[in-house]
Amino acid sequence: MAFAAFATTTAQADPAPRRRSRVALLLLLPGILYLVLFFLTPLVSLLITSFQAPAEFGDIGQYTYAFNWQNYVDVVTDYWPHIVRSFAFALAATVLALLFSYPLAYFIGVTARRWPLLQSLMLVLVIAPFFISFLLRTLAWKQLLSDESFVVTSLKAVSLLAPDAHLTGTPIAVIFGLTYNFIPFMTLPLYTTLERLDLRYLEAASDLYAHPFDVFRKVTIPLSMPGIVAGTLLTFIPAAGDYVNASRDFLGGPDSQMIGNVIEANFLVLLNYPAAAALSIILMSVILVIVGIYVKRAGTEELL
Amino acid sequence: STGGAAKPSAAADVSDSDKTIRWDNWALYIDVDDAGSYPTLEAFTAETGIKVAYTEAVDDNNTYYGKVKDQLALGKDIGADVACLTDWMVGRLIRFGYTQGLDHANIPNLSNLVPSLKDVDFDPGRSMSVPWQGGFAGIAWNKEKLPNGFTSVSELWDPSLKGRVGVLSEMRDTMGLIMLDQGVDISGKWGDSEFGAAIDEFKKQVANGQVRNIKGNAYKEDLVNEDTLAAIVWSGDIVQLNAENGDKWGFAVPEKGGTLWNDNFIVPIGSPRKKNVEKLINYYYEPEVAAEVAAYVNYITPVAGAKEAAMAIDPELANNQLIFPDDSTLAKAHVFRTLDGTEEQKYGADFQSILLGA
Amino acid sequence: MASGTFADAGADLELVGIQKRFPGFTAIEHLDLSIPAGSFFALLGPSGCGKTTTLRLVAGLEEPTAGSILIGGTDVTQQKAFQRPVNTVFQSYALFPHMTVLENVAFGLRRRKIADPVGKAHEALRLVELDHLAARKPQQLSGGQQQRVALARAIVNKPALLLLDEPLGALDLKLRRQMQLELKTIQEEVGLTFLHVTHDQEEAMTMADTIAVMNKGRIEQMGAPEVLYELPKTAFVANFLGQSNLFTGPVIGSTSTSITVDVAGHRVIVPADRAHRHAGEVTIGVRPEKMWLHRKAPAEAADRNIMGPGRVIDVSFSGVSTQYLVAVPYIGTLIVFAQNMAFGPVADVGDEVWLDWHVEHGFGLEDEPVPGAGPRFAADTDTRSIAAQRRESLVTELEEA
Amino acid sequence: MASGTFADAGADLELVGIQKRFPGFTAIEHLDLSIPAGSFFALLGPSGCGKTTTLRLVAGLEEPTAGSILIGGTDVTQQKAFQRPVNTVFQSYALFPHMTVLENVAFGLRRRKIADPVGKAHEALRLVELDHLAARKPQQLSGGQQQRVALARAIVNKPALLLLDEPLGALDLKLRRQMQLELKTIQEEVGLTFLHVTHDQEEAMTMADTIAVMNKGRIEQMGAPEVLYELPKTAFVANFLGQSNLFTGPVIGSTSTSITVDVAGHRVIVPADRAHRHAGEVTIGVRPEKMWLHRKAPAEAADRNIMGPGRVIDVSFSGVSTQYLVAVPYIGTLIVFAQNMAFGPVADVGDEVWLDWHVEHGFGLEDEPVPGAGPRFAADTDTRSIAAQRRESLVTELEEA
Amino acid sequence: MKISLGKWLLPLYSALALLFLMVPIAYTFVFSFNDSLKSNITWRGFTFDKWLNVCAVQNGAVCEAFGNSLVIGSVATVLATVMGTMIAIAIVRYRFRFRSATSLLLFLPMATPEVVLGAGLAAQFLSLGVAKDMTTIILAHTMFCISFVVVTVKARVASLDPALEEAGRDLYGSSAQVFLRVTLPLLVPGILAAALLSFALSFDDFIITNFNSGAVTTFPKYIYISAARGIPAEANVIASAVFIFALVVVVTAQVSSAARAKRLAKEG
Ligand SMILES: Nc1ncnc2c1ncn2[C@@H]1O[C@H](COP(=O)(O)OP(=O)(O)OP(=O)(O)O)[C@@H](O)[C@H]1O
Ligand SMILES: Nc1ncnc2c1ncn2[C@@H]1O[C@H](COP(=O)(O)OP(=O)(O)OP(=O)(O)O)[C@@H](O)[C@H]1O
Ligand SMILES: NCCCCNCCCN
Ligand SMILES: [Mg+2]
Ligand SMILES: [Mg+2]
Repeated sequence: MAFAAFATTTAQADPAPRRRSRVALLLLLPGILYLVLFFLTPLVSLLITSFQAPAEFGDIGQYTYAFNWQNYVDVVTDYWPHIVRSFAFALAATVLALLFSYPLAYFIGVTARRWPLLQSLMLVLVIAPFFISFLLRTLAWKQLLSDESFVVTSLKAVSLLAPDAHLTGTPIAVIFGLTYNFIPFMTLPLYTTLERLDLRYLEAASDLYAHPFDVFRKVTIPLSMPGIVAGTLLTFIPAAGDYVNASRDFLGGPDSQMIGNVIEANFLVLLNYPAAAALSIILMSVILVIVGIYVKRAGTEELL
Repeated sequence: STGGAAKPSAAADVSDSDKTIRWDNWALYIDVDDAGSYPTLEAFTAETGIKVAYTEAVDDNNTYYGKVKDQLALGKDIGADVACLTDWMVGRLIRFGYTQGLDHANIPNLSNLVPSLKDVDFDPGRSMSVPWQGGFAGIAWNKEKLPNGFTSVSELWDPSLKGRVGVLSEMRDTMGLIMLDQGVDISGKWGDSEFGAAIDEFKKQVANGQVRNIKGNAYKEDLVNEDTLAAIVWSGDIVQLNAENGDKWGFAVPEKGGTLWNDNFIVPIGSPRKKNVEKLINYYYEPEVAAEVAAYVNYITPVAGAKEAAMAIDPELANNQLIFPDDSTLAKAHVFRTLDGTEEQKYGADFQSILLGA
Repeated sequence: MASGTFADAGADLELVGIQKRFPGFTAIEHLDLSIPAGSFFALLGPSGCGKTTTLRLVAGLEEPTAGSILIGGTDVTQQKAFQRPVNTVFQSYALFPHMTVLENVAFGLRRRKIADPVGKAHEALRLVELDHLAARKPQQLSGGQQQRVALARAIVNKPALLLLDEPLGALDLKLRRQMQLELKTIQEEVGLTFLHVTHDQEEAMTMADTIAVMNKGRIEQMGAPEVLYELPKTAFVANFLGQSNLFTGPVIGSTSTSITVDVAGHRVIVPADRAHRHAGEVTIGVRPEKMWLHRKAPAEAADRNIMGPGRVIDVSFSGVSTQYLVAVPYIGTLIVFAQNMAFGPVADVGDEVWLDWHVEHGFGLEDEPVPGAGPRFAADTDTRSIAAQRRESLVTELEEA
Repeated sequence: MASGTFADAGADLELVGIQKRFPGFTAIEHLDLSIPAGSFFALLGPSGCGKTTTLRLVAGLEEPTAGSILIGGTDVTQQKAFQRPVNTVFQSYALFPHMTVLENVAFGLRRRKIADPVGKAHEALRLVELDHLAARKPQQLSGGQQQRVALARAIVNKPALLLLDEPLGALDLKLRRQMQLELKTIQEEVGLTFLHVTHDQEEAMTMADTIAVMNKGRIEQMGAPEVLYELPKTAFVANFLGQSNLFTGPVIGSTSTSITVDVAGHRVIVPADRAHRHAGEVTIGVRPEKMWLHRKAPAEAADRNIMGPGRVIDVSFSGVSTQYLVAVPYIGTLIVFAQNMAFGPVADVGDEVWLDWHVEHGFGLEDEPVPGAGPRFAADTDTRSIAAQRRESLVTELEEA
Repeated sequence: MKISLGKWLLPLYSALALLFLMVPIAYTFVFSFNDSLKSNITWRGFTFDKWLNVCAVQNGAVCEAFGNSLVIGSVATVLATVMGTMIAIAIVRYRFRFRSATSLLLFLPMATPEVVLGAGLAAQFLSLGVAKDMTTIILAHTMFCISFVVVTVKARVASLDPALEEAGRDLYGSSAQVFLRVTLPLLVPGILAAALLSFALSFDDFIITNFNSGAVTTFPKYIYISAARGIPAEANVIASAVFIFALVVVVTAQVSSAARAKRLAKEG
């Protein structure tokens, strides 16, 4: 009996009979068609746009169809620091969010199991930021981290911050904002795996002479890998493409602009659509490559 | 991904049946009372029965344009029947056919437009645009922290202000002020080398962290929370901020000159309420109304006769150099010359690349 | 034990006055237990009686509310699980799903930095004949194979004390018997102390040197399997460890060597040294295989108790033996086993039969007399397995989420 | 059967030439089976032999690759599961977790629009003595209770044929025995045809009228429990259904009534009508409980086969009986059971003993002779439970994805 | 040394971490009571006004934006949940060709940064000459919600014991009945979770909305635009109200289900 209960929580039985795939087709059709129409085709038109060239006698923002490879070369030459910076910021935010979230998720998912009410209450608080607009939260931080704020003056008072230094408009603030905003995306998947973590494995490890630290390193971490992978991806991907935190109207400054800001500026201000499209394609490709390698190496390919 | 798309055509007018106007404008650009309502607008509604939804939707010409351009290109409604944008941007909109021709017959008060603004290169004969307010870009500073004040842009680059200086994302104002500081006549003939020199200076100040941030009208928030202590700003805003926050800031047009500009009413191509807008323009061209707005916003009114009307309200007002500049003040103010499409693209990109920190 | 050495031999285990309370539930009332080194000790009892809890206390996975635990004479009550010279084969195996079989087995060795963990792990796997699957992940093994890996993973550490929590529960009978033999062999080979938890009485009896029968957090009786079986002290033991025919009645006579009980008019004699109570209402019993079935009334004899006539109401063949249910008026239904030493049943349903058994084979319980059999399905209403409980709590949790 | 009527009585089931192939695996080679109406039929076999598959084919949850299925004479091969007059008690119970116990039981009645589903469901719950828990959700029941609900849910539909897939697999021995009794009683009461799948031979033997022993997708032997037990046809049956002592040797003489086999020098006689092969190398056997243990060489007798001397190498007490392992030179280890009709073992480890058995009790297999015993753990290397296989295929799938 | 720091460290940390997560929320809440004029960044005194007259400011622009967000969120949620659930069932329960291509197609939107999604779709609408309004926002939101629905529901479908559906069929349920009475009810928690997630994602989306909204203002877009000139305290009011509403709903649900569980435990 115990065994049966155990089996159902880990691997699930093989899917039911694979019957007539006509039903499958009917089930898939609307959604897939939808995605083709509103995801795939835009992506293709973005690809086409990325090769356009300025119209010969055109005004600002006017382009014609061409096969202009140069766009890619240009944007990389102009904006490679932003590309690097975006991934660096996203990486930093991901790592920070992971470090922040893991103990919290562990507490909610494992320690608090005995108190379901506390558990769900804490969970609510973790997802609470979702209910207050992402932008409002960020603006709140902008004020809370402004030069004359309690935070900055205190940091200066204890010499953790140089007297002429500041937080808003710097990479630190942007990374901070990214971290803060994506913490729920990190905590939730971690929580889901940790909540299902079978404590018997931990007991078995400590029975086999593993020091609590070894138990954590050798058993808890590997077993929560699916959550770690899901959480890091759900943080890293949107963070790399984010432009709100780094926006100069939010937490960013000129030296902390990310690729999202560049794409936005090219799309909306400079009206350089090919450049924006080329950057989008580059961003997406790099992310896909990173995700591919990461997921392969982490050995959790069952993302979807 | 617009090719040389065909110019859109204007929407059918429903003004006679639909007595509303949606007006997009900059922050700090209209009179407001303590309850948060707009006295002149309320009077307008009382007079004409037309209700006005006034939105401070414009923070920066470029971002505003970015937001509405696709709709404009399709000739669709952009969510506003009238918007007030700066000369050069109005020029672009007119070039692209994104604005509706104004029926001067519906705006008899247009005769009150000051003569110097009656004919502008981007809109000869004012067939598409009518000035709303004008102003200077100059320097503002936090008087509590920096009691000495500023007379030149170079003073902003003082190391003691590192990271506490703000500049505008409006290229023509920020670059204009720097070029003027470098001795360039921005209304005259200048080219890549002059612009390049100014860009280099600007780039240096951004790169070394002197400039804290580069913003549109949102710069005022930074001044208020004191992230910036001195900034390149728009004239009238400071007076309004002072009114709200207790005379905290000083303002000056630099000795070597500031920029002078106008923001203009335009009716976007997709708006079906041009006639209502024409009534609105006509209303604001009443000298008394213009004076009332000017008295509040402290920008230069383009309405002749407003000064006299202001006299009637408060004689001191008529001497306010921000509203009714005299020749000596105007001598320091310069209009940034009109750029052609190629220049606009190039200089815009140069400037933007600094905003992006590239 | 965190050093790099092995235990040379099994150690003895002593539980002194152990009590364990969970919030809202006392799983163990008061437990004293002493297991000599090198023995194979079985803890037997129904689901929910506290077997797993006892084991977890010994392993250090649970802290006792009161009492102390000594292993090889050392008080380990304050030691953490990873410090105790004890290994467990878990009820659910708990093989690490992210490691290969080999790495699972080598885990404990690596933790203690014992030389050549891989070599030793292979050796242990060879012992359970699974070395060819060393590179697999646990999910890729059958239940029986997983069980053997769990065994190898524990044994490879040569613990002074090996705890086995129903390690055979998931196996089918055939495999189970094989594994029992195997376990016993391994225990004899390595000479460790085994503490084996089970609810299968046959398993306990065939494997263990000593059995303790647990019920509701207490030990009801403890001793060698034969002793427990032949001379159960309580009705619970008499019925849990095999089946029994129990009778209740007043003692109507007693000598120094025997007592006589009146069971609904039948005079039944029980040896005095096999009866725990010698006066008043007592419950006495006899094992079904000790009873003889007669087609005619057997002759009265001083050394035999006779019952009957009764009627056979069920005959059920189970291979080795045949079970007869005999209804005797005023007494109830009795069970008789007869080994199938010949073909076909001795009696058929409906036959009138007499039963008798040697006086020597009767026993008298220590219990207050029990009134007849309980309701048909009484067994599982108050004892519930942890698995079911866990599931339940999981469900409530889910509903709350 | 989608109409609103009940089956009046059990129907008979016939499987004709059934074959079932899964992608890459043939679960059932060729199966012919006929179960008379009203009988309690047990399908017995090791894990993975195809029992569940057979059941699913009958229930209509799986389509046969070849062959046809007849219920009550009607070919139902093409019918969908919900159209067949068949109900199943699933191995995992498969109670609907989102419905109360009552709604679970009423489910089938409602689907068929049978009048008063609630009343009938209560009635069925009363039959399994769980009516007081009608309002609970399945997760709030213990394993045994869930099992009974599953039973009620099937029985309430009065199906012509009730399929039971190891419904007792999850219960502990005590409860299991109770439930066996219960099931048997219910079957007799309602008179339905039961097809019961199990891998517990004792369960099959005590409950079923007829047993079919399955191995690797084929039926090895089928018949009444006693017949199967007393006269197994193959070594598999001889060992799966209880234990056997098997010997191999050439036939060195035969009469019309018996054959004589030379087993490592011992002459062993088997009745001709109990031997399936009468010439060449043959495997013969005898059950351990049919053997007698002697401390002295018994006198030669025409009707007894004698083996020995041998030495007792293990004595294990299991309550009702004691098992002796006796090593006989050149022959191997033999198993002998002796019912504990007295206290203490008949012989001790190390004793020299002789064994004999009545010629009538021997049997001769149909198999090609098997060479000695296999490796110690052979049993589960080729038969593996679906669960493990499913998990495995899942793992490969994941790896591929 | 029985008093281990370890026992207290984790709970303490968790409490502090949650406190940290609450900081900007508390800030937003507090400043919803600020008697602010135009910009709401310096404290000017306490007032209930903004709560009492949320829709008064700017002709109710805040409220209109909020209403738009609700409508968009609801419609997109329904669309995405229906289509996503269908896909999830198909993926788990059926084997079909292009299965891995389908999985990839579902994964891609999640691996694509929002700017790219937003910009691509905007470019597409423009070149097709589709004007942007509520519909385009809904189309965009539905698109990025589908994948999240699939992931969430898929997990539920996969953990559904196929034996339950088989039991349904065995008990005379036709395919449709089994789906309606067994499969669907069992999927409900997963579907609800997916719908909730969709709604949250849509309600809080800014980047994609910004590219595809035309003249329509959603709540986040309203905030973005106002960020430049100063967020009115009314926005804080709405955000705080949404937060409190959600909190109350979730907590009530928790408490009542805990009470129910306790009651059942007592009965049992
Ligand atoms: N953490 C716990 N909290 C509360 N009660 C518990 C806990 N763990 C066990 N129990 C209870 O203690 C009793 C003994 O449980 P234990 O696991 O020792 O039983 P068991 O004899 O091993 O049963 P099984 O044969 O089913 O494994 C049970 O009634 C169980 O419900
Ligand atoms: N869907 C399937 N695809 C491939 N092989 C299968 C499938 N279902 C069952 N099998 C295989 O068919 C064989 C028979 O399986 P079945 O479930 O009938 O065994 P069983 O006798 O019921 O075993 P157990 O006692 O473990 O329940 C097994 O080897 C199993 O792996
Ligand atoms: N607060 C009103 C500011 C108006 C600024 N208009 C833009 C001028 C650009 N030169
Ligand atoms: Mg247990
Ligand atoms: Mg099976």
